[in-house]
Order: sequence, then structure tokens, then C-alpha cells
Amino acid sequence: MKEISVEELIGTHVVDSEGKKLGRIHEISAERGEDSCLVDAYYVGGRAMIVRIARWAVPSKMSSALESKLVRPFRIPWDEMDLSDPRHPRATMCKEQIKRVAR
Amino acid sequence: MKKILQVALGIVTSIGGFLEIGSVTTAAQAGASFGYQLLWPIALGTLCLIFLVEMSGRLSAVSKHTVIAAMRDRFGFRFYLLVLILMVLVSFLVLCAEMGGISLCLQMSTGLGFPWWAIPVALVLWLLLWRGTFSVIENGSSLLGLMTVAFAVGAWKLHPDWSSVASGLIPTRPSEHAAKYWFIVVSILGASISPYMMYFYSSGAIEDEWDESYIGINRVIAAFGMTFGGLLSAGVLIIATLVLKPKGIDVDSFQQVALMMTIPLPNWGFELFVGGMAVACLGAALEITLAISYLFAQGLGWNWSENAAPDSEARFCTVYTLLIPIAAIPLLLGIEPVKITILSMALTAAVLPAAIIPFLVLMNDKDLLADHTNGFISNTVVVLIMLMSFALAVVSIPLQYFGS
Amino acid sequence: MIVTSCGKKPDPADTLSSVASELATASLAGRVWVKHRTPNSFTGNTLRDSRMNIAEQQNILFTEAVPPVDTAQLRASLDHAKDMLATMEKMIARQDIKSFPAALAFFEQDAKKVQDMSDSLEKKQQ
Amino acid sequence: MTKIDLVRDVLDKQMLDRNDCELGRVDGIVIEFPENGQPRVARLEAGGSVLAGRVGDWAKKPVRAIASKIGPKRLSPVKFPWEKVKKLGRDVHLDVDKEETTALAWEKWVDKNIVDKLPGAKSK
Repeated sequence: MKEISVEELIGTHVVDSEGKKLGRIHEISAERGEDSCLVDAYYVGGRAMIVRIARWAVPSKMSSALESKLVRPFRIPWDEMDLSDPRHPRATMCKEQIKRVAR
Repeated sequence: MKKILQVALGIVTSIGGFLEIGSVTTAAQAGASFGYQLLWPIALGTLCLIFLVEMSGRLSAVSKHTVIAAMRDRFGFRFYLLVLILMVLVSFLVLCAEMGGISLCLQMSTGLGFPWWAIPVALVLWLLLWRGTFSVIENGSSLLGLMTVAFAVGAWKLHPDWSSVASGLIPTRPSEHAAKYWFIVVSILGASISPYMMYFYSSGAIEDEWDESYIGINRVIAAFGMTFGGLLSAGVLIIATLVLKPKGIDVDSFQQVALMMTIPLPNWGFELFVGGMAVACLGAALEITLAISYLFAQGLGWNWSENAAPDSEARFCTVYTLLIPIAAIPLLLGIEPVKITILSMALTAAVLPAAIIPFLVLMNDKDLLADHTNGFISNTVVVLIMLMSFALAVVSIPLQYFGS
Repeated sequence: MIVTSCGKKPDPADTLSSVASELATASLAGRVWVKHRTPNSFTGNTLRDSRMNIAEQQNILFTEAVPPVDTAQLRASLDHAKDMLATMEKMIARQDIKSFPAALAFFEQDAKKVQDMSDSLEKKQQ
Repeated sequence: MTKIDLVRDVLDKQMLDRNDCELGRVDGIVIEFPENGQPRVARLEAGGSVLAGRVGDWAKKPVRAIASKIGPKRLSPVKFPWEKVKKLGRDVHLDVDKEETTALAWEKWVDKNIVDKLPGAKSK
């Protein structure tokens, strides 16, 4: 079975089905059950560092507005991400289909 | 009653943590060259340290995690590694300087040159850490370090003109020797705002098993302890202004500071200076060595505690066992401790953002601190003072070492 | 003079003032020793350090950073001061506290001359 | 089912055993990709080789070279299957005993080869 390390995926550039740049993977969400933990989606783009600092540096209302406008990442569900080459991940949808979400 | 005792001990500890070769040398330099005009960086540095120390204690008391552990959790390994490398390099220089300070005190009282003392000092330092517990180190060195109160007494006895002293609290531009002036400002700020204090203090709060009921005590200790420390530094500056400046003496050695103490305190000035500084530098050396060991252990997830036997904290103890002999090498080679001090204080100011910015982010994290996150004032004060120190360091260090 | 290394060109006025500072340090050390406030070895070492630092600075002073003062006079004063320092060190070694004040007074005459030169140079530069 | 973020909630956290003894930090997380199906977190890893990889590919070789010369000479990282994760909070609590794992190999090596050779290491 193929294995990939989370720490190797984090920071790699992702392109969409048409080869357009989406940004880097900065978070992987998972669903934790009794004894298992299944990968749910990959979060791409949206400056992770800015979110971290913005969360406290500016008042919360401004911060959430800022997040939604500027730093909303793309959410790519696990079954829409092609990781056959882990160094060059590729989404199987095009940029327009992938939705930007607030984290 | 127990808490009152804790507060008292805590305040004494903070004085011990504040006063060491760096703050004394830079304060004496400032007074000898610019008089009261350079009191303001001592005041600013002290203010910033009060906030930082209070925050470190609060973080540990509320989250039960140290600054270092929280930093790795939040910012990941690469960032931790960067901070680790910067802090270890700078703290290593400061450790050399403190060990040099002890050696110089021994040289002054015996006449035997400081390089001869490097190995005995390293051995004593190591033995205290190896066999001592956290509270022995914290309280023992600081109670003995109370001898440094002599600085305040000395300043008082010289009857300074208090209104001119007060005017030094307002920042002003120098009329001449601008490069030197700003370099001393940076050194004073670097000597006061020592990042190792944050790591040491927050680990100490865990070692002493603080919880949220300590938030108030912590505030009192930080405020009073650091203020007293700052006042003693100011005492050194005042004595230097009144004794050394009129004679045109520029401070470039520790011996000049010892000499100056014999003017306000004829009978015991020399002995109090040598004894007090030896203990104060030893206290600082212990704190720095522990801080570096904590940096490794907590960031890499090892078991750590200064209270346990070396046998059960092998990696933690090995860090300081290797570190101390290496820090003795520059002294064995005869490199002037005061030169190391000046360089290390200025470099400390230059690396402050790496230590403080991530710390501030943590201090505003509700996940970690719940209702005890930083207020607007503490964030602003610390950010402003840190940025100023950094900006001045970046400009004045090259000027000082490579000419204009 | 915090650091005089790293290829920084020495400034004549700064070098002269640092020599004056060394002389003043030695004179303070001597005065305090006479009053039994400091140990012999400490005082002896302080004087020796001053003497060696002066010798070192003197080299710079007469080669790389010649100050616009009466150099013959300066050289004489410094040589004389160094000799007196050596004499005083010997007196401390044999704890000759009786003849020390006289030697110190001689030394301070030269120290004052250098100090005056340094002061007037500073004033001129402003 | 609870939602977690692997970087925010797991990576770099302190790992503790059943008795709250430190077992290092989560230096790496490995995901398994079955042929047809949802990828799952297989295990947590800790160790110098994993950390070296996070610094950059250039760091792997020197770290490996050092590890093969000194220390307990365990070149593969410490591995904890996901099933062992008992609780996720500010720390990662694992349902293991430190003695059953190789997490303390370095601690033991340092203890035996450095600390115990110095006097007074046994007590305080």
C-alpha cells in the first residue's frame, strides 16, 4: 500500500485539472473515529501564517472579514486529489469548481 | 503566609536574574560616557522585561505548557529549529560572559588571572546543576546576590541631583558621539530584555507546579522584582556618572567598575562588588545553562526536570554537561570577558524579534490562555520596545564594528 | 573605546581620550589603594594593565592616528607616566605605602598634561 | 466521529505514554492510500531522520551519517500505529508503556554512556 508523509505534503504546490496554480497544501483535515482516522480533505492556498497572526492582531470582526476575503483556502476533498506523484499533487477539478471555504 | 514567602523569594530571584555582568557593565559604560542621559533605556528595558516575565509565568500557570513547548506546538519544527539555533548561539555567548564575570571577580580578589579560573568555575557551575534542585539554585544564588543592593546604597550616598537623574528618563539625542550613544542604548536594552529569562521563568513555573491561582502572585513578582533589578542598574549608572565621568574614565573593563564602588562605599565597596557580582553572575550562568537545556528538552519532547536525578533525565543533563566545558574555552584562551559581554548584549537585542514575536502570538491565543490572554497595553508596549531594540541593533552594530 | 578592532580606522581624538582614560583609571586605583580600600594584587594588576594599554595605544597614536598636538611633549609625558607606573607597581609589590603618594603625585602631573591635551582637542573638534 | 486537523492538532505535539512519560514529539505522520478507498492515517513517527527530512533533503544524509556512528544506532524512526492514540488534546496521549517502545533509545544510550560514567548521577 502506498504511504505518504503529512510533513512531506505540507508546503507542496498544487495545480488544478487544467494545470493552473492553486497554492500550497497547508492543512489536512481528517475524521477521527473509534480506532481509525480517515483523511477528509486537503486545504490549499490561503496564507496560513497570515491567518495565525491575523486572528489576534486585529479585532475579531475585521479578522473574519479579512479571512473570508483574502485568505480563504481551497478545500479539495480526498477523492478529488491525485497524489500519484506526491511532489506534484494535482486536483481533478478545475479551479472554478473547487470552492473557497472559511477555516 | 506561604504565599507571602513565595512572593518575597520570587522578587529576590528576579533581582538576581536581572543583575549580571551585562547589565552592570553596560550601565557603568553609559554613566561614564553620557551620565544620566542614558537612564531611559534602562527604564524601557525594565518595563519590557516586566511584561515578558509576567507573560511567561501566566502562560505556564494557565496552559501548563512552557513557552518553548507551546512554540513548537504552534509553529512547527522548522521555526522551532530557527529559534533554537539563534537563541543557543546568543545565549552561549552570554554564558561565556557570565562565567567570565565570575572568573574576573575571582581574579580581582586573588590576583590570579581569569583564564586560570575558567575550569574551576565551569566545574562549580556543573556541580550545582548536577546535584542541586531547582529551588536551591533559584533561591540560594539570589539570596546571596542581595549583596548587589550595595549599588543602590552607593548611589544614594553620593547624593545625586535627583532632578537631573529624573530628566534622564526622557529619551534625548546625544550632542556628540552619536554612534557610541546608540550602541550603548542597544547594549542596555539587550542586557535588560534577555530572552533566556522567558524560557527559564516559564519552565520554573512548571517545575514549581503553578496553577491559575498564581496569576496574581506572578504579576507582583514580575513587577517588583524587575523594578528592583532596574533600580540597581540605575544605581550603577548613577555612581558611574558621579565618580568616573568627571575623571574622564571610559569603562572598558570590569575592574574600573569595582574601583568606582570604593568611592561611595570606602570600607566594603570592593568586597561587596566582587562578592555580589560573583554570585549574581553565577546565578545568571545557572539560569542561562538551564534555559538552553530546556530549549532542547521541551522542543524535542524529552523528559526534563532540574529536580530529578541526572540518571533519570539523561539527555537533559547531557546538554548542560557538554555546554559548560565548551563555554569555558574562550575564557581559557584569554578572550576578555567584557568584550564578549558587549558583543553578546548587542546581539541579544538583534535577535529579540525571533524570540518575542512568536511568544506574543501565543500570548494572544485563546486556546492556550482562555480568558487570560494579553491585553492591548501589554501587546503594544512589548511590540514597540522590541521593534525599537531591533531597529537600533541593526543600525548600530555594523556602525560600531565596521565604522561609518 | 568599546571596540577598536575590525579594520576600523582609529580616530586621533578618540585614541588620545582613551589613553587619558587609562591614566585616570590608574590614578584612581592608586588613590584608593593608599586608603587601603583595595587589595595589593588587584591594584598592581590594574596599574600594569593601564601601563600596557597605554603602550599599545601609544603605538597607534604616533603612527596611524597622530593627533594635532605637541607630539614631543605628549611622547615625553606618556613615557614618563609609564615609568612612574612601573615604579608604583614595584612599591605596591613591597607594600611601600610611604613613598607611594609622592610617586602618585608625579604620575598625576603627567596624567593631567595628557588629559588637558585630550580635552582641548575634543573642544577644537566640536 | 470528530473532525481534526492533522497539522494543527497532531503534528509537533508532545507524545505521552500511559503514565504521562514523555515519548518525544510527533515529528511525522504517515498516511496510507488503499487502492480504492479513503486514505487513512497509519501511524505517528518520531526521530532525527524524520526531523532531518522536514528541514530539507540535504539534511538527511549528514543526520544519517551521524546516527550510524554514535548513539543507539537505530536508523528507522520510532513508530506508533494510529490505534494507539488514546486522547488528543494539548498533548497526544498514547496507550503504550514507554518500556515497550524504542522512543527512549537515545535517553538510555546517553544515560549508559555519558551520565552514569559521571559521579553522583543516581540521586539528588
